[in-house]
Amino acid sequence: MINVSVVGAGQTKFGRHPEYDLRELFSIAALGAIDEAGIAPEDVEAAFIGNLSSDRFNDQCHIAPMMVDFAGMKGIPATKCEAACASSATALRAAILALESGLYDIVLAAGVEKMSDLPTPGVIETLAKAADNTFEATPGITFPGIFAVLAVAHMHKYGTTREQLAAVAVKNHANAVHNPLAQYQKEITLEKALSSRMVAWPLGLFDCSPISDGAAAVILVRTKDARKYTDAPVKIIASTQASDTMNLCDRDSLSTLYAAKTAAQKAYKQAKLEPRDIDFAEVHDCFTIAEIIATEDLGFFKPGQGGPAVEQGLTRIGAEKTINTSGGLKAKGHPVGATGISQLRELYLQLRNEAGKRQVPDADVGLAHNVGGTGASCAIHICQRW
Amino acid sequence: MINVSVVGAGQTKFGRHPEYDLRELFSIAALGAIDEAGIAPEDVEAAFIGNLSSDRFNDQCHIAPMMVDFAGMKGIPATKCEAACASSATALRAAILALESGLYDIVLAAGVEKMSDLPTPGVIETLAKAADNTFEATPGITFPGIFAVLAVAHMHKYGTTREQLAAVAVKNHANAVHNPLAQYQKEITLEKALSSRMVAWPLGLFDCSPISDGAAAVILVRTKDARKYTDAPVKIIASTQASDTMNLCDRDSLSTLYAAKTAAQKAYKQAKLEPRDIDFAEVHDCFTIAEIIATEDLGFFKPGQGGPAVEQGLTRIGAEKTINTSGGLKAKGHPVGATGISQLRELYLQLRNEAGKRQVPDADVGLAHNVGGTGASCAIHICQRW
Amino acid sequence: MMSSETTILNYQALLNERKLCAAECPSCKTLMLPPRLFCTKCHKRGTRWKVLSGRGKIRSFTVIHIAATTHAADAPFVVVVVRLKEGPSITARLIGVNPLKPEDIKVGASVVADFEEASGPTSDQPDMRLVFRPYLVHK
Amino acid sequence: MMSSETTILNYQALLNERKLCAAECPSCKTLMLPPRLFCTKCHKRGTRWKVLSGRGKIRSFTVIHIAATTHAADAPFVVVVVRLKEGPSITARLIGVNPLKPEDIKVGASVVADFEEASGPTSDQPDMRLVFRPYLVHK
Ligand SMILES: [Zn+2]
Ligand SMILES: [Zn+2]
Repeated sequence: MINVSVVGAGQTKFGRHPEYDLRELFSIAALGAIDEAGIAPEDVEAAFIGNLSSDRFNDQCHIAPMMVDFAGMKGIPATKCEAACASSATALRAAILALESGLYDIVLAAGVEKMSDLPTPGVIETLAKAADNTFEATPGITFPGIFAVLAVAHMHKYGTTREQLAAVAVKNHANAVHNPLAQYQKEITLEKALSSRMVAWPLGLFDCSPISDGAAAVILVRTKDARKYTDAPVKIIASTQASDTMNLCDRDSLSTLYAAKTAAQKAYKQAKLEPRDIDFAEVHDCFTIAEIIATEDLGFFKPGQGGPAVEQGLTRIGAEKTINTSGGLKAKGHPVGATGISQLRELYLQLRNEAGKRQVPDADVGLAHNVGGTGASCAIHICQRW
Repeated sequence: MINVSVVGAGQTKFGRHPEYDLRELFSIAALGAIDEAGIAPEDVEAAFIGNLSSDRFNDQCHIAPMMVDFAGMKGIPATKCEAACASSATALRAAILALESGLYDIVLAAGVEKMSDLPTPGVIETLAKAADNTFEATPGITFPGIFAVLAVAHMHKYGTTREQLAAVAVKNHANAVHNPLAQYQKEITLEKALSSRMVAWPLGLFDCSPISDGAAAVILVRTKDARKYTDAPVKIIASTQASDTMNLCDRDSLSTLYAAKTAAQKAYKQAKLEPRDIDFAEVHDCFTIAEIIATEDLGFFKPGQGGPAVEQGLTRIGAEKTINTSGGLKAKGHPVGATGISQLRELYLQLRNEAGKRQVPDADVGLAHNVGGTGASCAIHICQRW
Repeated sequence: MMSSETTILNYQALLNERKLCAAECPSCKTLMLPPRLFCTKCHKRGTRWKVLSGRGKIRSFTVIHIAATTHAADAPFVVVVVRLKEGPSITARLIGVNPLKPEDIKVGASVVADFEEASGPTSDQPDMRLVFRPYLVHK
Repeated sequence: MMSSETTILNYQALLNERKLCAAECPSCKTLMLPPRLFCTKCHKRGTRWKVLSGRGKIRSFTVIHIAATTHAADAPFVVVVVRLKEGPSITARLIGVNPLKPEDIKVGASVVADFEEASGPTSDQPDMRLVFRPYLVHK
């Protein structure tokens, strides 16, 4: 059992931010979370920051001290955590372990990524480096290509259709309409989703999450201290992580993610809950197929039923299992290193009834599922209303 | 107080390794540590891996799952930690916090870097990205240049000489003769050190640590369990970290590192020790001036006395304060992400009387000082004989 | 080369001799592709090369339409994950098919390894690249 | 530009107008260089631009002999950390001195800001770059 709570959350708008530097994006999110927790930057004792590759996107390494200094926290221990697109969920875990160790009382977990400094081909190339460069990126597979391989395997095994993939995009765009920090706040039609330009067959442009800039941050304390900061803290009751081989070719199955299944099993055990106890989830829909596989890996639907479930509307807000109220990576945006903490912020808002028009009715337990790279990392967090 | 012990350590030879891939270097070090601890890869429950920039050096992101999978630990939570040249000391700290949290019993902390895949100008450029790219790397300052600025300030304030800088290199090369895993196992003369090609005035080539490939790993358990694994575990009694502003220009002093002084103060407090209680130390001599400043920041010598101390031989093996028995970054080599754990391995060997001809007599307490980038990070660990 | 250490560098050197090899553990006979220094089962070092037949079946595939800068000139092209007859799988390009007719590429179809010169701006002396072709049974 | 938000992008835009500016907190008057969005003292947003005189003294310096690829053509060149008259420090190149005579460059010497076109392979429209020159008193 985990005994850590969220007492503040902040986020920039996700999207293209040519006007801001990486550290500026970070400071807006971090000081948002700090303000919300009713503390000052000097109160934060340590920071863990998720980021995939400022090295390549922004020509800048060693960002953790730079980020905390810029946001008024100069001097504190600050470490960057990286696990591709799951970077900030691993930063969150490191922060949770730091609190559980008893060495710190107030810890910041954050994520930041500014992808749009590179032209699109450069972004594609950098993201491909999160696959095994020698054995998979070098033959020419891209990040969409990795998930396209999973999609073909899933379609072959279960009869999943392109219409079912498109249904994920349509639902998530509809949810994002009500998220003022989402990159795309407009609905799309199934026809539009299906007719988009091909990226990696069978995935078209509308099956892919966009190139995004953004940051997200949360303030964490031990649960026994949480009411000092807010009347409605959100408890983290499970925090797990698992890994898998990088290479698709070295995996037993191409229609499921072993790391996600492993992390989910451990999370349910840690929280003493079953999949049916989860009221809503933010899952890692970097590509539409990823959301379908996620809802199966998490035990929400049987293997092969993730496609029909979304097509039948079972994952809409308030339906059988609400998935991606925020709009998901697909429509909220996916500044890769910020995504995991942004998912946690959505859980925080939902469990405080602060999600506005996208609020899930009677939501008591939420789950965040953050996948890294080709699925070689997955971190899962379960949160509960106070 | 920290209650974690080292029960196994492994390291590759440091140097140029064109024959091995990043994951191959890692697996040699990790399985070395695992073997030494008398466990199997399956026994390791979580891994934290330090690495500066596989993104740029090796065109590979998301290395943590790849590394653990390749070394037989597929499936475990695996997170990369980055704080420039202090990356693996921050990985070590994350591993220690994970053990202190009680969530895991056996954790691997490791570091790996393979710099020689890039040609030298590319390495210089990548290392410069660990300074503030916009405000310091873009005007043209390099990594040696950063420390050259500190050297000039130190020389101006205290009269430190180029001969004193060179004395650091001469001593560390002499120590490395007895380290079979060191990159350079041969002595150099003061004349040779002083006549080397200028890199960033007043630092010549022999004031600089080399471009290196290598990996290092340790197996950690809680101290109460340590004797199950070995008769001579090494206790970690302090683990601290601090940060500073990235920019030189934004600092009050250019002749000391604020992050190092802060981390040192906290470490002495945590271990309930004074600088005089430290028998030997591995300090971060990325450049010769850095060792002189380190011995001052750590309280071994008064500000301004670091230069005379090394010149007078006070930091030789068995003298007043033994510094860098391993040969230091200067002669042992500096595969940046592996350095912090390699320092810990030297403490482990010394405190088990396994350091051979470079053994410090009667060494009971050792300190490792790992600096990141421009000094914007520093992590300090203090170890004690069982 | 066949007696060399089972490193990734030597794997490429063997590809340059038009040999597709896996690493084999002399103790437990586990075959590993990509090759490894240590056996995934018994963790022993000292794995050895074993030449593979190159025959296998498609496990899954994709057609890359939007490629990374370094591969943009080749797009669209097909990438397959192939289960080799000897057990391990490998990812490579599939040639000899029409990338604009993905519906003609079938999961389960037989393929065979071939080698072609890898182009690309980074290679002075081009390496051989593993590719697959449809395996056609001549009746 | 002087009324723009104190971002790094706008700092560069002001350099392009040959203005060296720091961010100033309207509440506590803290001056920040590099500029910041939030005050380092009171953490309030809403800092504003203040033009600096460009006058200052050398805190420390180096001569870069081996430069990164992108600056290799300029080597050797001098980089200084300058304490400006108004308080903050900044790092930039020092021109108008002989980089091969570092012993002639003195910590504490007076310098003054100047601007030159930044060359470099990445810039389409070259930005202005802050540099310093020795400040010579004409008697
Ligand atoms: Zn075996
Ligand atoms: Zn202020």
